[in-house]
Amino acid sequence: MIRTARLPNRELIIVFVVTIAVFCWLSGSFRTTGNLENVLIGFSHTAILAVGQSLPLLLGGIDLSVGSIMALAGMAAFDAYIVLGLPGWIVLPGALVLATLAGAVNGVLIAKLKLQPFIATLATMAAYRGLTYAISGRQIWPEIATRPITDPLIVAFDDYVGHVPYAFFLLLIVFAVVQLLLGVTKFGRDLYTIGGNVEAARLCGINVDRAVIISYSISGLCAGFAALVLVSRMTTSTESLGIGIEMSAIAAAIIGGVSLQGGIGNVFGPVIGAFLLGVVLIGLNLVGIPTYAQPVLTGLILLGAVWYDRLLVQRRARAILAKQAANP
Amino acid sequence: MSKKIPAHEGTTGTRRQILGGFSLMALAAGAAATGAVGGVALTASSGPAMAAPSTKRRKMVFIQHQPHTVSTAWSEGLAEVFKVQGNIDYQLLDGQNKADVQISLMDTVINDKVAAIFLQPADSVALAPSVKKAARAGIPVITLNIDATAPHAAHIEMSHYLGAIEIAKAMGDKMGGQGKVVIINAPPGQTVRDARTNGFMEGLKRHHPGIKVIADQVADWDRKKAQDVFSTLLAANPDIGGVYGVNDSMALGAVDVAKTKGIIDKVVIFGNDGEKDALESIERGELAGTQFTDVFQQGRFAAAVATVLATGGVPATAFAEQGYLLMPYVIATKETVASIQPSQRW
Amino acid sequence: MTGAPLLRARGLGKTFGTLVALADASVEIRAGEVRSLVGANGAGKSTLIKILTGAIRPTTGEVEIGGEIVETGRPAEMLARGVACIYQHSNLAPAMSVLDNIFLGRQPTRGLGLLDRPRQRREAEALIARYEIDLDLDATVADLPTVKQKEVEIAKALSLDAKILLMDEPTAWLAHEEVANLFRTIRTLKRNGVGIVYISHILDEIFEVCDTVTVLRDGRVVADWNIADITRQQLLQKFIGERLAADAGAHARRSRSARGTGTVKLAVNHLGRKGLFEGIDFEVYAGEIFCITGLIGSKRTELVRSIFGADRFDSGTIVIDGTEVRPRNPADGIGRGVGFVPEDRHRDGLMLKMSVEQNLIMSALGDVTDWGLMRRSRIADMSRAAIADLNILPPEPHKEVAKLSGGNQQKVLIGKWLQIHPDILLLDEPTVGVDVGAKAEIYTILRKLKAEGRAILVVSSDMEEVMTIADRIMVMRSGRMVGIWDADAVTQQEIVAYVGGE
Amino acid sequence: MTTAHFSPRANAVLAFFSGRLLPVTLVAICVIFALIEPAFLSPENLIGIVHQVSIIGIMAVGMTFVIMTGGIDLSVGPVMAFAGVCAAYTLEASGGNVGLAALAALTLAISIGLFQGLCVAVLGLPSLVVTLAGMSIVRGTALLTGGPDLHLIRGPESFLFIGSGQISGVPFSVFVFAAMIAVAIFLQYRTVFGLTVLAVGDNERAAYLSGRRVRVVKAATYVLCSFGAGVAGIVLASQVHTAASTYGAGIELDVIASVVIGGTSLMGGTGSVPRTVAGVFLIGIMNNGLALMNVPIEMQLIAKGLIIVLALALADRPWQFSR
Repeated sequence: MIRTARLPNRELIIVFVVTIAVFCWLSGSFRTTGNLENVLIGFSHTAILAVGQSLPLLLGGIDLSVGSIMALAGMAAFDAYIVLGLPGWIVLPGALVLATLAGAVNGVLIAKLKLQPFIATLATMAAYRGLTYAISGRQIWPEIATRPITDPLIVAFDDYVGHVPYAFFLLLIVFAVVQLLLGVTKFGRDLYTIGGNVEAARLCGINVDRAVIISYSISGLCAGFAALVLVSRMTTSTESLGIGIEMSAIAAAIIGGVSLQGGIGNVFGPVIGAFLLGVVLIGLNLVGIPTYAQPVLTGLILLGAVWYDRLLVQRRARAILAKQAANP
Repeated sequence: MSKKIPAHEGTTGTRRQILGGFSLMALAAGAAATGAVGGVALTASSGPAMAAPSTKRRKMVFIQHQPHTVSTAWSEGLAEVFKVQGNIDYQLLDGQNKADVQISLMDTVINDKVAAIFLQPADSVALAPSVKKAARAGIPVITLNIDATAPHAAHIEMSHYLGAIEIAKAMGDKMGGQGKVVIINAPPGQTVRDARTNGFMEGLKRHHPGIKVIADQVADWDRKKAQDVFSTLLAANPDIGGVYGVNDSMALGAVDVAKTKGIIDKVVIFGNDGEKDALESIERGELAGTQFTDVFQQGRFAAAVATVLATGGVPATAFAEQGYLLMPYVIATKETVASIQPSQRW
Repeated sequence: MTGAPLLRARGLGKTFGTLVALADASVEIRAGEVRSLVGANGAGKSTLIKILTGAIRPTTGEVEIGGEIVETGRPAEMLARGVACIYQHSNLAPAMSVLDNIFLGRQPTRGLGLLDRPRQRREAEALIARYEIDLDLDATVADLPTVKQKEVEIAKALSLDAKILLMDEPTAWLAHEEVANLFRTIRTLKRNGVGIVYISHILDEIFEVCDTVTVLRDGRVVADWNIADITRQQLLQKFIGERLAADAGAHARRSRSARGTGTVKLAVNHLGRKGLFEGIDFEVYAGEIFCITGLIGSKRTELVRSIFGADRFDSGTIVIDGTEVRPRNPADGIGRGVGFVPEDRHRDGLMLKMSVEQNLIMSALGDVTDWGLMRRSRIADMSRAAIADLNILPPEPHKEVAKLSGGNQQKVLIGKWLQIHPDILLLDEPTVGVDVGAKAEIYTILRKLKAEGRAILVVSSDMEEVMTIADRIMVMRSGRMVGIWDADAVTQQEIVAYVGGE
Repeated sequence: MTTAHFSPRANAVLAFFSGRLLPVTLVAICVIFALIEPAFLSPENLIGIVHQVSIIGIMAVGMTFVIMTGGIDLSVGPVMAFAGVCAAYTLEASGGNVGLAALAALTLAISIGLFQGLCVAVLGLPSLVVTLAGMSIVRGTALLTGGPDLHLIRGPESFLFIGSGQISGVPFSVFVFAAMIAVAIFLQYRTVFGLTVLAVGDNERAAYLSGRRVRVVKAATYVLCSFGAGVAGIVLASQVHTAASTYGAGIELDVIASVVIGGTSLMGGTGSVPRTVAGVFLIGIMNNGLALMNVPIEMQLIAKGLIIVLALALADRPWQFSR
């Protein structure tokens, strides 16, 4: 398990720490507890999404619909609380169930209708966004659009214990559960097997369809959590929630060492990847880099990260070759 | 979405009265246009503040919604003033069209203890908690065009809602009170869109109940998509008499199509925003009209307000009442467009 | 010797659209029996195996295990009833550990789906100890050499405590020693009452290890014998037809021509690549077949790839037609008239989703194009001629290669290289996974090329093959050459001894 | 994997439709739209559809080659925008030299494609990450050089003709699209390049061992894709008389969707330009028909999702052979 789920991604952590150190050195505002709070609360939801996204990626798939699922879950929560006046303890699980179901639909399309994950989730990305517009209480009753959500349970994720936001604890729980799922359960082994060699998985009796559906459901559930974190921070939800966020989640997962080919990776890397992206965004702002130069730097960092990763892989392959040669 | 606009609800004139304190700032900003303001705390402290330029360097940031001509013009207006003052480090930050990014940027600049924040919120409610947080940190927040639902230092806008009502009236007048109208709209999820759409519908209801909106299609703020949508709508409804493009780009997309099809004289097309290209189109007699405000000026106002707040010793916690600065706007049509000076065009 | 029937399949049939893959096949497997399943490629062996593993559902017929009719088409069901399979192609998850791969899909758990890792390790250790398999349980499969990966597959199947074990060409990628190990294992399993279905194209193996043989032809069972009752010739006749069978035997020692025309076509001097091979010296003459044999892992493939230009080399020289060359990439090699038929046709050889025609012209595009533009009539001529020459079936140039049988795929692969009219043709295991009939055809092609005066270098692990076609034989061991012999001057036993390093 | 059980006759019928399902779906959708809204079939609207899809189509044709090799290019949106801005600048600087403007824009686009192609083909980096980074870098660079403003293009007429002009009632951009299709079909079916693209997507190792210049061809597909984006950028700038660095946000998904709906697998090795064109039209007709009937945006999005799922679920079904 340690071998395949290679827990601490050493190189990534080094890059992460160095990045933080550089920004701490460059900016006084960066090395404050306030900034720590900002990083933790500002990117916990991205990290949760990245953890969720890792499962489809491990299967060799992809989930483009997470942003739309977020919007759907967020709008459902908004409607349930503002329009229907339901209490938080119903709204929260309700939104999560909806998000999970939306993810499950992705899974069914992929497993049962044999659609390519990219196109299946692209289709649901449009459909869920449409559904969000359709159910939007903000559109139907414009007069309530500006009413904030005040239920203490729903807005709790915006609170802190010391300097650590609840949202971060939620991330820790999601991370721990998914990491355990991958590391110590048969289901986790099955996921890696399917991602590594789907035919082998099928032939050794793994229920591939079920694993696919469960993985996309978990991805949907994570999108639900991410939506709730944002809803709690915004005290409302908007129809445009989560547009384009799938790319951040995928980028975080890939930086975190999850292979697009499937079968390789863990969920610790994606969490670091998400916070790395966050630290870069905040750091560049605090250092005073002009706003339009930031995407250029972010892109170069991404490119540098995969290139470095590639070098390591090649070095490792050479080492194996050398070992084999020395010990035939 | 309707907004409370104290004392000015119902006035439909293009020029508005101005409160004394603001004329100073307006002058400082080198502008002669007029504004209207509601609120107390601002005016009380504005005068002396201008007289005491400080040598201390301060940082002010503008968090825009997304890269766009309007926010760029604001930014230019802001930068122009700060350049004159010489002691402000001004930074533009991009919200990437995402509320969550804006929230994170708000957190970042609050932590950076900036002297003032200019904010063009993606959503009125969504950014309210961040605005509150800034208030707790004693940082004045000045919202541009879209208000936040939490109280903050000041809000400067060209009323989209009222403007859209007037556009509906002007369009209806030109169409003779009847006919078919289509709206080329933005996708849901942005406050501006809702304000303009609701205002337009309200305007038709109020002034021209005989006009029917036969289609409302989304073109993503985009001129090319607006072209596609309008040419498609024309195929099904050759007798469309009016088009409301929720921004100028989309209205100009409709103009492109109408010109190609040779029906530019038969369709009354209105836009919103008042960007340079739209004004020129009006002068050429293509676009029927748009809602114009001097966006540079809006930026200068914002800069002036911020300077007062940052240097004048008004604690942010004291903003029990929020300052409203309503930008004067013109419904620019062929008749009125000449009154807009080249220096005001953006 | 054999016990009660474990599995009875009755009247199995499978059609894909209009194609009949299997028609009315019945087979019975008894405890402690090793049943060989033979037939030409496309005879229905794979379909039958797939039905028995639950990978596909038969159109007609039923399968009975332990007296119960079982639901077909569900791998999990078949596994649960003790039917396991070792496939010809790898069925491992490369990024996972050996330990996980052995228990792929059935890791022991302690309820709630939680893994029981200590138990898993205990069971795996016991298993590899019992069958004397040398494996590092914590290694990642992707890091292992091919041979070790095959051992993981065997351990995986053995770990099932299977009652019925299906083996689809298990020795295709194994070296001689390991074949012997495998046979020992098979005998152990037999003693324990396991029923085994053994598919192989190598007759020696069938006669060595099997008890009974079922012959399939065109989707039907045409014979069901005890091995003891039949001769090799009878078996050959039954599944490839009388004429081909006669050919296959007769050609064996005809027309050897060591050093061919006497002109050196390719000379390799002291060739070496760090960590892989070194000090390789040999010449290949025009008009001869030069075979390199040795254990898998003796770096024969690496050597040939370096000669072709697919990989670099560090020391020594390659001389073609008297000129020293240093091919930097395959295109370079091809430009010098060198062709290379790789060992793994699916991984390195063919574009499976593309047509026969497209594959055939892939290396010779220069001949069918002008200024990079395709010349349709020349392409059609080329492919039509190649299909006819090589007897590729069905003779349809636009057929997807994936839909051809293994033998015909191999003919397409060789055909591709014939289009460049190579002076030097390198072939790496040219008949692996190919049935006896197609093998004979491939040998005929090679002999024809030899007669045309081309220099042919064949890498092969199949001793029968080496002895059949070689004019001269070189043996490699651990990246070094052991020696070169004229084929007439050496026996198979001697070569095997050199290969093994005795 | 289960295989559907059908009578031989039903199988034959299905065999006919599988592979032709996309055209069949297209026709079916057209019939439905025409029944609901007869104006759909008016020549004006039909020409309108071709005009509307031409920009996406031009890019999708280029993208087809990248996807056929098993890669993907996410950066087409920013490249399109940057090329437009570049054209606008050159027009202004050169006093309206259209040839120079087009040359500058296309050179820029091709250089970006070459850079990304080299990262993928030579450094061996995953194309998704390279072009994701490229998307960010190109957008940022465009914003830095062009600012977020709208750059008005007032002339010359010959430039505006590219996107807005008509030749006997047919918009010029349609001819550009048609030319792009013709060139791409020629490339795919008549040149070594086209065959090699498929070979690389099908089996890169085998293509290399067959002596094909795999790296060159792979890099070239990215150049071709960026070239398509560059052409699209010029057409767009001309069509809307404006260039802006912010154009084309999210357009990459429309482009990729067109290609994939056409039946080109993201795994590479299959696909064709004609199928991509069919995919482009499926999406274009859907957009057109739904707008024509004034279907509200929420229903449009839901319908789009459903149509894509249905079309592909039927088309991707293994009717005959279980895999």
